Amino acid sequence: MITLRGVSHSFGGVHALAGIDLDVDEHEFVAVIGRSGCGKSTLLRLVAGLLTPSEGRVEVAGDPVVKPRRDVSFMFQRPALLPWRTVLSNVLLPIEVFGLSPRAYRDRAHELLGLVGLGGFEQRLPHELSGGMQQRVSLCRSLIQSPRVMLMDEPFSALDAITRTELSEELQRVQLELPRAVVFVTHSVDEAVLLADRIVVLSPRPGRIHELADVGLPRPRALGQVELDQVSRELRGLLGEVTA
Amino acid sequence: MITLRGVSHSFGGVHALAGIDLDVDEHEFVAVIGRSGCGKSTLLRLVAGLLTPSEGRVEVAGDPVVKPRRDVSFMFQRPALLPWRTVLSNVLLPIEVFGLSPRAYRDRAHELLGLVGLGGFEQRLPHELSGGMQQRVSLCRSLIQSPRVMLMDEPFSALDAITRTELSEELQRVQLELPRAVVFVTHSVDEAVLLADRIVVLSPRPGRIHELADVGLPRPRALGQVELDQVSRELRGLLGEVTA
Amino acid sequence: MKVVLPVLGLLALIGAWWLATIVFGVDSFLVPSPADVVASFLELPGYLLEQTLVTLWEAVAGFGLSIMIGVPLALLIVGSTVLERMFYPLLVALNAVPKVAIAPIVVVWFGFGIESKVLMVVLVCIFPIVISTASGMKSTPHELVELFRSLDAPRRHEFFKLRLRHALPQVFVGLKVAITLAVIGAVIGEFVGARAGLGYVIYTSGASADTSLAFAAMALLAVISVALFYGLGYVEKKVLPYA
Amino acid sequence: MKVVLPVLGLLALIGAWWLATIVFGVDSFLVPSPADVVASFLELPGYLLEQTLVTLWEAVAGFGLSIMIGVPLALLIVGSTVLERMFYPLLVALNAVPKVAIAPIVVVWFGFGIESKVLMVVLVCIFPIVISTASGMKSTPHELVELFRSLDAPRRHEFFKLRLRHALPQVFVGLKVAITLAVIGAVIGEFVGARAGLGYVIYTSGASADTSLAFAAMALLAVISVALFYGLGYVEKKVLPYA
Amino acid sequence: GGGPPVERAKVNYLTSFSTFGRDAYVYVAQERGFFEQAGLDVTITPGTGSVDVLKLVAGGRAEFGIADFTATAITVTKEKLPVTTIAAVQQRSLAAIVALEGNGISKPADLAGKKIGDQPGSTNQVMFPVYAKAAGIDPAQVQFVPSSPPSLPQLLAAGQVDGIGQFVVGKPLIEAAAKGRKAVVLPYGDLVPDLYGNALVASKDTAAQKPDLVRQFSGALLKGLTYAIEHPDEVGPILKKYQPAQDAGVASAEVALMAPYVKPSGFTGPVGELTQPRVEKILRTLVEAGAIPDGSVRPDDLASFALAPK
Ligand SMILES: Nc1ncnc2c1ncn2[C@@H]1O[C@H](COP(=O)(O)OP(=O)(O)OP(=O)(O)O)[C@@H](O)[C@H]1O
Ligand SMILES: Nc1ncnc2c1ncn2[C@@H]1O[C@H](COP(=O)(O)OP(=O)(O)OP(=O)(O)O)[C@@H](O)[C@H]1O
Ligand SMILES: [Mg+2]
Ligand SMILES: [Mg+2]
Repeated sequence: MITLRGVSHSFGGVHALAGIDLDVDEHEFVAVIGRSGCGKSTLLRLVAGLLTPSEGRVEVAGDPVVKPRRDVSFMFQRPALLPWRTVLSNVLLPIEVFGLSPRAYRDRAHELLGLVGLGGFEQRLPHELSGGMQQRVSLCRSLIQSPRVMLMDEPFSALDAITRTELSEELQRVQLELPRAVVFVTHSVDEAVLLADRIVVLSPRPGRIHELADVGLPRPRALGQVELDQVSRELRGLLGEVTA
Repeated sequence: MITLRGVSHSFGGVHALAGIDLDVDEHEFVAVIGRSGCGKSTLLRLVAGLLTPSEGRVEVAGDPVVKPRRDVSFMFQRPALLPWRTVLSNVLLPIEVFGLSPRAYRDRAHELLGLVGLGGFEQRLPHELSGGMQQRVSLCRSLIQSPRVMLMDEPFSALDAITRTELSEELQRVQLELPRAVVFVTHSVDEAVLLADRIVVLSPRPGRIHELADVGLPRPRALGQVELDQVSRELRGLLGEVTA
Repeated sequence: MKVVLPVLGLLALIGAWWLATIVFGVDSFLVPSPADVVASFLELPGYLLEQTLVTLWEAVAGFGLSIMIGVPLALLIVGSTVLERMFYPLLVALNAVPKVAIAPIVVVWFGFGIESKVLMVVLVCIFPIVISTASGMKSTPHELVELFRSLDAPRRHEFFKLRLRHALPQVFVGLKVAITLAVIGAVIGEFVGARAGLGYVIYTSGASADTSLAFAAMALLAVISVALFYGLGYVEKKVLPYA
Repeated sequence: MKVVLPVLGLLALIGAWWLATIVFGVDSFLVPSPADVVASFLELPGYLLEQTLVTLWEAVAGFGLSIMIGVPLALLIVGSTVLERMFYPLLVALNAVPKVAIAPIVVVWFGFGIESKVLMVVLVCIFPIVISTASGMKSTPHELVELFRSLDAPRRHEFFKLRLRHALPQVFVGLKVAITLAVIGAVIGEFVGARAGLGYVIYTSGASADTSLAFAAMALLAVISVALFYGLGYVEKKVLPYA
Repeated sequence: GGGPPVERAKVNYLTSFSTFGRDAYVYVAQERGFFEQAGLDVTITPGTGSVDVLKLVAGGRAEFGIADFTATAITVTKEKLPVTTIAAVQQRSLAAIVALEGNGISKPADLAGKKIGDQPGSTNQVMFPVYAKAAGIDPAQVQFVPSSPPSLPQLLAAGQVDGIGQFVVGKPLIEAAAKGRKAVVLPYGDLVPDLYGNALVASKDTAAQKPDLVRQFSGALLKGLTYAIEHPDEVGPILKKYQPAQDAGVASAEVALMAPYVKPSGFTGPVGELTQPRVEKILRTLVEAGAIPDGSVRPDDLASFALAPK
């Protein structure tokens, strides 16, 4: 579904990514981990068509990526909510932009907001929400698009452990029901092990890809499972080596 | 050092905090955990004097808090960098505002930036940094103030595990060298156990304080220590009960 | 408070004015005393209010038209660097032409009726609208623009649902500047070939040395301006409750 | 591109103008052809350039003064709701007074020299500066204001290091509107009691029905305006490289 | 001369309106050294119409100025302006209605039902009732459209109005603007011969406290005026020297046209003459026209006959 070949990217002087090769299958859930500033967000932006690589080639569904596509959703690291729109109409924004009927998706939006624990906040404005609540709105906005490819940049970073677990489980469920290609940036090894089919690590400056592990565990998985903890522990060791 | 008595706070209709009592000693490191949206940031804002409680009384160093004080530093949940200032001059902002000589603190700023892995980025503008890098700049800005009370709102949320560990250790070191009252909001139980003398949990809507545990472990502590893991595991259980 | 303070300010101004005419003996043919001005107004209240309505209507009509032309123009300018580079300088140049000097041309082409006055209003107040709208739209935060781009949003959505909406507070600043200019534009329009309006009153009374009447008309102008300005502020509060 | 397009735009305008004077037979006493205007200019190039410099200097001096008065005024207005409520309406009212009508008063008080012209410039261009500065300062993001408050920053730091700096892009919008008004203000000032300047040329040549000369002077005005406008744009780019 | 520099009295002077041929005599006086000989250092500023000039003189910004006598009379009466007239520049009013040939106006009676553009408060407008009566038409049948002076020629040429208020000397200008069409001039002086044209005005203070200065200035200015009407051809080039934007030919033509108004045929008095009986007559005419209330002003309030040219 996603193919990167020899992709490099520089911002002016800063060489952010170098020689990235990566393939993500149609229904594969890939987690990307790596140190802060190593180029994870840049990588997602390249796949989304928001940046053009300085070198190399990015393809989605067989077509070279020249601009953003509607079947690819992007959940940004920062919530990026429109401050003048209510929570509900922020969630419905993609629907409006795609020219679909917001009315038809209203129930779905309510459902999603309920799922992430924001029931009752539909008519609030973003500035009335806490940081984690804003992030969850942004998650709903991304989920309502039902895309073929989901790009998620640290979607749970501002969430507490419990909410995080709940949402991870929800995300797993969604992925089991309607599998898609997911690239998921996270700082939590546990989360990566819980969710991903495959984990890659990006080493810093310039970012390079290291395949770390195929998490060959059966789904659904749950945090605290002994097998998961084992994989996590191994990974942490490897991670230390790669990113030292 | 910090005293809250019967503190409640509402935003219009939303009852964020109710009947909070909390004492933090002069050299105590208190971690606050709780679900997203339960009122942690609001609590810190009340202590900082950025909000006035709807009810109850907040004191710092024996004086009622009526407005922000210079011996209290606040690291916000969002980086809040001035977009037109370089990284270095963002870090030096408190120095300028306090009427001290930025020149005299230049070396200290460079040192802090090096410590958080931002050496070489001193002359960049915030928009050229990744999310985690911005958060680290904000951390340096907070550390340069050498305050008597530090309020930190999820300071490591946008950081990878390794950087997070490094900075946690650094923070411990600082606290050992020059102990102060710290109130530290986090979503990571491990982090709380690693850093805190005492952990309190805020239950949601309206937020109420539950004393969870005195982490009676000797310092310096290190992540992965068996005793820590044990405390963490116990805490997670309690947390589930309280915040259910 | 909301009403008391402006009234206090006004009273302070009038007091200072009165004092000046008495203490410094400002010649009344230059600046009449407030009492003279009030007397002038009370001589012809109905007539003056009628003229006020004429000017008000011209200003409002021209202002409305300016929004209808200026905002789309700003959209074009933001949408195309080529158009911006080609036509922005012309807009600036056009704006620099003293309207008083081209008033006769406008009257010759558009007659003595309201059309020529409305056109004058448009000429004076379109520029602030265009420039503030355009610059507001350009200052949209990059992260929101990126969001729309990530959704492959049509240009029109990026413009209307994002940039223009984001620009609204700045558009209102432009509108506030424009609305006071609109009143002046109407007056300048009335200086040439008008039979009614406050500008006409000022011009005729100025020429016949009836300074008090001219000041009464200017005071009414000020009232219109303040009313329109705060009316716009009220609309802004309704449209942008959180700005 | 940067130079070609504006020149293209200009040529398009001149072409259209020329065509209109020929095809629609626009009377040359109303709108002379570009050739007539150029001829008029070439008759008195030295004299006209001298007048241009006079007007330019008045406009620039008045503009500078407006910044020096307007920005502190905006600071006061943002700093104190009481002052805002009391004096903002007065400022609006003052702005609404047609400057042409008070020109004689200004001349009586300030003389025939440059002072009266500079004052006119200040009167016309202070308002956009004040309002755009004030509204830009008020639109500072809450999180940054909170940062300064958390540092217990003195008012002056919050104003200068944060709000004013944040407002700069909007201040420049106000300045751009103001600079074109400044030129017009200088011209209006020159309509009464002046011995030089483009406004004087326009007024005189208008009365003597020398339309080509008036247009030549207006073209020079447009040139000044565009130059000042883009000069300001250049300064903006230097001051705000990332805006 | 090589003599020691003499301290000359500084004087500010305002023309009536801009710097056309009709106002050019002041430049003649300047150029020919009449002011210098009188020990005066004169700064000339173009005026912007009678009322502005009167305010500026009353306000002390200029010692002397030129304003229409009728407008002065009305303004002084209404606003109690502290100004006085010193001399009459033209013995007959220059006011006229100017139309273009082919507009259906060739004599005063044709004005009925027409639209006239004019500056509000101008002599032409104020005195129109008197003029209309003399011409035998109903003034109410003529519509005045107020317009600023610079726009009048254009409005006339474009046919927006049928006629405009102008000075008789404006004929060459109008014809130049109208690109060859002939102008029809209907001077008020033909039917209302008592009216003065422009007058030299000074503030009452100046007249009372510095009579010598007033006499010297008035003398030098009128010497320039006399010289100008005697040598109209020289006036254009002199004006052009001071005011490069002006057309020398048009200016000379104006001065030639103006000569019979400064010195009408059969007039024997000195140039600038200003007499009590004339002023009284004018005031009566103004009362008749409804421009000022009866008995509100006396000739001495308006003119300093003692300072007038003898
Ligand atoms: N717009 C930009 N201009 C210049 N440099 C940039 C820009 N965006 C990112 N960079 C640089 O590229 C590098 C990678 O940034 P990126 O945002 O991809 O990091 P990241 O892996 O997402 O980090 P984090 O975990 O902190 O979000 C960083 O060194 C950053 O300084
Ligand atoms: N300015 C505001 N106006 C209205 N409601 C607010 C405002 N700020 C916070 N709230 C509400 O107060 C509650 C607590 O918010 P707070 O930001 O303190 O949560 P938090 O514990 O910091 O959450 P998070 O972990 O997501 O940052 C939330 O329900 C939020 O909706
Ligand atoms: Mg990132
Ligand atoms: Mg928070």
